[in-house]
Amino acid sequence: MTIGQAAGLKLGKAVRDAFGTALKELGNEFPTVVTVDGDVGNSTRTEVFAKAFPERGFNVGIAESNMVGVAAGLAAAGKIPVVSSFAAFLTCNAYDQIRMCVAYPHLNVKMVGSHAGISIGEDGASQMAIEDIALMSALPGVAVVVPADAPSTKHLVKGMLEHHGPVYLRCGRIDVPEIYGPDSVLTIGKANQLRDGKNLTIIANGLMVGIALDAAVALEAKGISARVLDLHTVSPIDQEAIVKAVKETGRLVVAEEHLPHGGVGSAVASVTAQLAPCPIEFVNIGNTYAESGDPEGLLKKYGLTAEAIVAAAEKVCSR
Amino acid sequence: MTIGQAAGLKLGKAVRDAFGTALKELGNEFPTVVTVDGDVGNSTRTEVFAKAFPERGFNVGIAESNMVGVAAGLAAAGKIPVVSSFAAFLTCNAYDQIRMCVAYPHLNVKMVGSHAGISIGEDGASQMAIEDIALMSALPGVAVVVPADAPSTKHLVKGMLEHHGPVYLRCGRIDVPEIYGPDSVLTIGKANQLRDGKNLTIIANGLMVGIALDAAVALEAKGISARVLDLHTVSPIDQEAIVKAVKETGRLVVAEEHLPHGGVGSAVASVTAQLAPCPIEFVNIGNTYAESGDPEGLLKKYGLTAEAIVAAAEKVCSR
Amino acid sequence: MNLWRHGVHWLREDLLLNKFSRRLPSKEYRVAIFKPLSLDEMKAKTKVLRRHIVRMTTEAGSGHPSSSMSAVEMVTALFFGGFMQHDPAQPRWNNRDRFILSKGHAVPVLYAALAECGYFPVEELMTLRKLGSRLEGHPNMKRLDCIEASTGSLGQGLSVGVGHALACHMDGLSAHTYVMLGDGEMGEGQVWEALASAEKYKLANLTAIVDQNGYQQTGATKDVLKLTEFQPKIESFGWHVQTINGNDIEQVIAALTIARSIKDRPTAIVSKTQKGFGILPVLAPTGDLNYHGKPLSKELAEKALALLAD
Amino acid sequence: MNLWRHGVHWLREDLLLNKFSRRLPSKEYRVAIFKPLSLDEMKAKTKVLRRHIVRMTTEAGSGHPSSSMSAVEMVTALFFGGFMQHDPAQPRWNNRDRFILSKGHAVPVLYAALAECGYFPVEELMTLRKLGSRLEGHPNMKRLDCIEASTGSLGQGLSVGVGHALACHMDGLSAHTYVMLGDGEMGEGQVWEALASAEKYKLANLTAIVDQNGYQQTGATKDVLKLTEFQPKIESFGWHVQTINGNDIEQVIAALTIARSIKDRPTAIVSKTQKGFGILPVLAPTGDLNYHGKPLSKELAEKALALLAD
Ligand SMILES: Cc1ncc(C[n+]2csc(CCOP(=O)(O)OP(=O)(O)O)c2C)c(N)n1
Ligand SMILES: Cc1ncc(C[n+]2csc(CCOP(=O)(O)OP(=O)(O)O)c2C)c(N)n1
Ligand SMILES: [Mg+2]
Ligand SMILES: [Mg+2]
Repeated sequence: MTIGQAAGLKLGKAVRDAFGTALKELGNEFPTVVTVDGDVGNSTRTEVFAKAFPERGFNVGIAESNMVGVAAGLAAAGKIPVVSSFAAFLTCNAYDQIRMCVAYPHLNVKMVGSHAGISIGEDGASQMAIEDIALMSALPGVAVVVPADAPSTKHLVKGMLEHHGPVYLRCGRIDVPEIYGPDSVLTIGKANQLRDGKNLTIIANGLMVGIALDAAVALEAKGISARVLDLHTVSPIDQEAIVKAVKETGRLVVAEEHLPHGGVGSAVASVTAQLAPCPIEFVNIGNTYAESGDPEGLLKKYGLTAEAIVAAAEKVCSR
Repeated sequence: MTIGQAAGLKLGKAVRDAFGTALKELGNEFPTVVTVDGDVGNSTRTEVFAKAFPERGFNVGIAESNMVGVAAGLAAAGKIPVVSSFAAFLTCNAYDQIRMCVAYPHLNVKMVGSHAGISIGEDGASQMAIEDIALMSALPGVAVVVPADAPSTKHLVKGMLEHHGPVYLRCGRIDVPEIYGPDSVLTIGKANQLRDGKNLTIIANGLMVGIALDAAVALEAKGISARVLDLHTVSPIDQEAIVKAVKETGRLVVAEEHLPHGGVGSAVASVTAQLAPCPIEFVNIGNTYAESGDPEGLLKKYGLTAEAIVAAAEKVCSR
Repeated sequence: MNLWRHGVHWLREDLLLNKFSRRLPSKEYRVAIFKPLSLDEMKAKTKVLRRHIVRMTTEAGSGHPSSSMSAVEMVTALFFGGFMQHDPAQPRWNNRDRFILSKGHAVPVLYAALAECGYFPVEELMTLRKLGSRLEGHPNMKRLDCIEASTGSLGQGLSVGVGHALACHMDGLSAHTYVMLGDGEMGEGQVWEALASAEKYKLANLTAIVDQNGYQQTGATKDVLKLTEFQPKIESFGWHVQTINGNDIEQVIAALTIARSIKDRPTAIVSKTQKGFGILPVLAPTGDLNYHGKPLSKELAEKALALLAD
Repeated sequence: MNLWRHGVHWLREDLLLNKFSRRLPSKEYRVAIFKPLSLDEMKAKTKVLRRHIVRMTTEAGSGHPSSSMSAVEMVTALFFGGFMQHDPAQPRWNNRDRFILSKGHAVPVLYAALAECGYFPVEELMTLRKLGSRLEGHPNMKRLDCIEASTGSLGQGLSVGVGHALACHMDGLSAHTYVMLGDGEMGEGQVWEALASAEKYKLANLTAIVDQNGYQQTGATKDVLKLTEFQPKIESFGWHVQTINGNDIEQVIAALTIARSIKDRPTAIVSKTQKGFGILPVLAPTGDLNYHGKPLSKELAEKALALLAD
């Protein structure tokens, strides 16, 4: 994996791994946390928690709808359930249950989707969540959080457990570069500026943050100065940071591992249209399903590269 | 219902009624059309078709996931299945089946959601689809169509059957004013200008079109000239019409019976950000679930009125 | 804990109603909850609930009276027959017994029972489905804290019940969770997922009640699907199952008593009922024995109320 | 129509492969499809398929060989035992018998069979899961027109099969639809919805095969849920059910023959198998008898291929 190389970042753990470890480490501090799995705890890494706290881990089998309903019942009875599956199955297969049993009554359920995006690779489109941000952001009162790396995941998992109300946490499968240090502080709802710049701002989250930082380095070489904002929380969105970016840099590129509709790009575009209209270019997989392949090959084929961000930045600067 | 009064429109049938009648009338012309219901054919009005063509109507009970899968199988075997339920249950309860069995293989399934929006009234939030546009637009290759009235529904239902590939048709429950005449021609993918204006454009669809026309009349009285565009197709979106509106009127109000994220507003905002940045104000129900009540009272409480559009128009004109 | 179970209860008058309520309860409701009614009293109570159902849905001009009617004996036995231990003063008391109405459209029967228990004033029933009322068309737990689950999308309540039962079990609580489903609703696959998960965890503190009233929205349940032999199906999922006439309150009480005595697995009651039971003589002449999702006209309501008079 | 059913078939050499294919088929495949193999030939074919599975997943470096192995006898009998009538020259021929792999992750077994039938070249198997290959990690019907359903999200294939069976019935076609599910997959409620809908329409042209290999992703199926007694459950949904040893090809053939003879309702075969059957001596020493979703290392693959040599 070459992500983060240009920016001088070193490869760290996958977000899902950091999630599993963090959950286990927080297990004693949050004694009402329980996990509810749909037979993929070894993929989502809730297994790490469930092995450490066997009485607090439930596996209800391959039955995502029931899984979410059970989690809602546990929450209504005072637990903090962390319910997880592949992001595609959690968000798509149990959407009505999330809507009715979690979002509508605003129950304290933490929903974690692993294997988000096309970077999962060889398993192909059926296992890739490329619409989960659209779906989960369309739930009033649900916080939608997309960590960029392992260290920030640790913080955001704690933030998620402390937050009162439903949260969706999106995790990737593959190892990603470390962007944050162990002491970085991240707050749900507050975007994080990773690099300043004056010609444009690249807004990204998840896997795309490292790629955005690479792109910023390449742009610098071309004389374009790019601010990079980690928009780890998509909902509620940090309007202030976005407006500030527009005011100070004039234009935006939004990069996300998602399809165009309903993702970070359209959320940002709604904010700017209302508060600070400006040119934006969007970097995403396009309006398509992806396919099987190696993660790096897929990212390239579906346009999620530093080169694509550079091209978008050049384009937006020329508008 | 006072919608359309200011604009001098007369009340017509509900979109779901027009859909049911149109489907029946097209039954002979499209001999491979079949309906697949989830025990609400008397609500969605597919019953009208199924009574006329009893061999071609299937009711698989209260089981939306299976319903969509069955429709996909029928399509793969050469039928044109029209699968329907309340929009909330069709899109939310069977989302993974729509994703995997319909959108991903791009099968020729027509998906019809009745009872969309908060104007269904007394049944309350569980039966109101306020996120269906976000969900269905996040499916590559699925056309998303929202008719404004009965006459246009007739055209769009035919367009839907002629269109090769998956389509989502959103229908409302209540009677709405007639905006189109019997001879109006509508094409999936092409927005329809209902009224010209030079100070701003109001983009709306579904129930909000009549309300937008009322607002345009009120705005005219205030010396503000508003174009009104019926964006009956949300996906694929008519970029050309939107860019033209921005070029010619400078600013937009987007009005929809939906929550903000992933709806028509954010789709329009994405287009303008990329092609013609401009100020936009959004009229929608806000980031919330609604509640039980009479349709008119709900529309008022949740801000879907001509007054709300007028206020948004004044605001966007002052920006 | 056991004190509760036997009807002794410390009363805090100040907390007797939940925070939204507007008036103090009558003395009656406490007795009703903590001392089981006699059989005759319960039979009278079924009429009270039925009258509420007729009145509130006719006043609302929409709703599902027939779906509510079939469930009256079961709801009456649960709330007034000593099966449910709960406290209107603390609707979220953690060891309360839970009742989840998975067939949420039948919520008038639940509102009627809750009002009779004193959770809110009986007069509030007449606000059903009106803008601003907390008595929404389908149960909304966020707005009314005596509601255990927000339902209305069919098929979901049993899963929520499994969650409650698991939590109670973890916390060593004796609370029992009852979930009522419709026979049409049994078509939802999620119900069968929930049945399987309850079997796995041997949730003896969970009882599913299938209100088998023979109809669903578009017709007879046996015509829509052929699921109607529920007992062998649910038994094959490892549950203890009883089939009874659910409009016979004595059979209901007997079945609930047996259900509570089973200690090694979840229990189900297939409650064979009639949709619209109690007002069928009024519905029959309309030719629509299902009468799904329609309130009675003012005229029919008068007739029904006459039929249901004490 | 009947001509087809008895193996007589007009051949159009130009259409023998679908449009994506790169080479003409060998003579062999036509015989394989239209003239059933002998028992010995089928046993040999199971080894061929197993070798393909090992090779392609090890070459891919990911995939689900053990989930594929358990299903080899069933797939072999269906495709090479004369049960499936289909035509590589016209993959979408409307009266073809259909095979839907609902447990889509086991797709290597299907690719192996399809290649052996001549739908695409055997060498293409080695492109499994590589960028650009039509042999994706889960079946993608849009890319490969011998695939009947895009699966990979478990629980959905039987519903699609119901749709095919309904369409064939409407059109007066004799085609039969087979759907293979995993035992873990049976946890998905949608499967039970599909079972109920097939019962309603008495779809005798539909056969569900549960590949009960005893394991799912995180462990033994009997530990994850207690659904494992499938026969009474599926029977209670009105289906004709047989339980067999699905790794014994003679039992498989007998069961498929009986299934085809049932004319009044849908049929299911609970196929008790072993996950990884055929290479268990190679997997056993790893201590992981489930071996879910992992390819064999090159070294283990060598051992497995030796075991599977003719
Ligand atoms: C998921 C879902 N699908 C459809 C509906 C629409 N609906 C409301 S009530 C009903 C019929 C319910 O029948 P049954 O479960 O037998 O309850 P009854 O009214 O007979 O008591 C239907 C289909 C719904 N509320 N939820
Ligand atoms: C809806 C859904 N949930 C989870 C998964 C992840 N998953 C893939 S294979 C598998 C286990 C399948 O077990 P089983 O059905 O017994 O098939 P086997 O591999 O044993 O043949 C799981 C949970 C999935 N593909 N789809
Ligand atoms: Mg019923
Ligand atoms: Mg298995």
